[in-house]
Amino acid sequence: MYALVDGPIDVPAVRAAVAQDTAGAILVFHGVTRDNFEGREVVELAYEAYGPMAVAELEAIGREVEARWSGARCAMVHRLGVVPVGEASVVIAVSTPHRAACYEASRYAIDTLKARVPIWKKEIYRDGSAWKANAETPSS
Amino acid sequence: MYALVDGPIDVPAVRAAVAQDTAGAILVFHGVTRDNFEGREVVELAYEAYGPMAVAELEAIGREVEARWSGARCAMVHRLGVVPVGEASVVIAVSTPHRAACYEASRYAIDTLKARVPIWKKEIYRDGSAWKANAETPSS
Amino acid sequence: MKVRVLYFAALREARGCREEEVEVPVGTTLGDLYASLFPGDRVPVAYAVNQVYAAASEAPSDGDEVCFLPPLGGG
Amino acid sequence: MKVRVLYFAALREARGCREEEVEVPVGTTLGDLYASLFPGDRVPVAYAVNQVYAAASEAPSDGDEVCFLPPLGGG
Repeated sequence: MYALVDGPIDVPAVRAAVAQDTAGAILVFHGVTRDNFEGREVVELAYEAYGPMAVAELEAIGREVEARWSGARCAMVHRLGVVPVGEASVVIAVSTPHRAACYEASRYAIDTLKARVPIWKKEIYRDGSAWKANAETPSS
Repeated sequence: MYALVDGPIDVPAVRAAVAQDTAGAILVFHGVTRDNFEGREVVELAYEAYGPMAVAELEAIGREVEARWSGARCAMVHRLGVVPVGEASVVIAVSTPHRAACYEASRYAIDTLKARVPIWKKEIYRDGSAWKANAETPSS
Repeated sequence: MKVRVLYFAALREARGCREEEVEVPVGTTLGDLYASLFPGDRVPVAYAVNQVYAAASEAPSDGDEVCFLPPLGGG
Repeated sequence: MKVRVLYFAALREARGCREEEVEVPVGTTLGDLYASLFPGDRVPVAYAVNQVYAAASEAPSDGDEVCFLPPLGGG
């Protein structure tokens, strides 16, 4: 499951997508809107995506995870539009036979998503807004 | 939330226990019954616990997590009795402001649980059973 | 020849539209095209042609979908 | 003096009960008590007194709850 959605993410569905009888560990990562950024109060975030390319990149990252960690299964869903404080903008589920690989694979998936998937975030403060860049963004 | 339960673990409740407006990352680790152990087919696992001490140790590990990683919140639930293949024996939720700390804290929680919380596991195969020790168990 | 150019985030706001058709000479690189559309802009963009990452030195073909990607914010 | 001894997992199966009261001389260490109850056993147990980890050299007091913890399997 690699998708962009407009409303709240169905977390049990993302987790169910990686179920397999050989799995000994499942990690579900949630990226959540925080109430502050460097001291400024965040009211909400708004995301936009280059949709077809974003889904293709999510699928490519998932294939990399499943190729690199034996027996891994991966699913990723990113929410678009406004995401209020406390709600998840992204949910990544990974299952593996053993937990060490699960932590590595989950971390790889979110780090790579931030660096490669064409999605943009506007932070809306009480007193303004700003497009926020991930530290992971490669400049070309 | 630090608890032992007899039936399926209520995962959304464990995650909800770590909700906080300052959280930018939530990780939910699920330890799941696998269908095999070193080539033998596992039918189910059965867990038993030294109940009051197990809960006290879960609480102590949670306090350690919250003291060691600034702004972290932790919740842990372990299931007892029979856990069929594909179902979770343990669920650990951790929330933190930033994700690097979340991965570290979650890993610490599960590793320390395996080493310190007085819970035992019997693996039931098609052709027998065995008490299985964690590699993390300290011998005294 | 013509290419379709898509804009997102700060570039969309700067350009005032989500996409447009642009007439470009054959052989124009992505870097040249960006410089001509956003003169003086110092945003460290990445480039995509037909939804695949591409180098600044690549030249799109007639009918291609081109996108300039400002620094990403997903996650 | 008397202590209450709890058994789990393989030790429970070996002893055939979940708990029992055991009469022990004052000053008996946990290690000595284990050796007397499971002579010849080589399981690398840990010890707890009143639900807190304790060293093999500790001596429980009258009325204490003692537990021998075989290798753990939680998670």
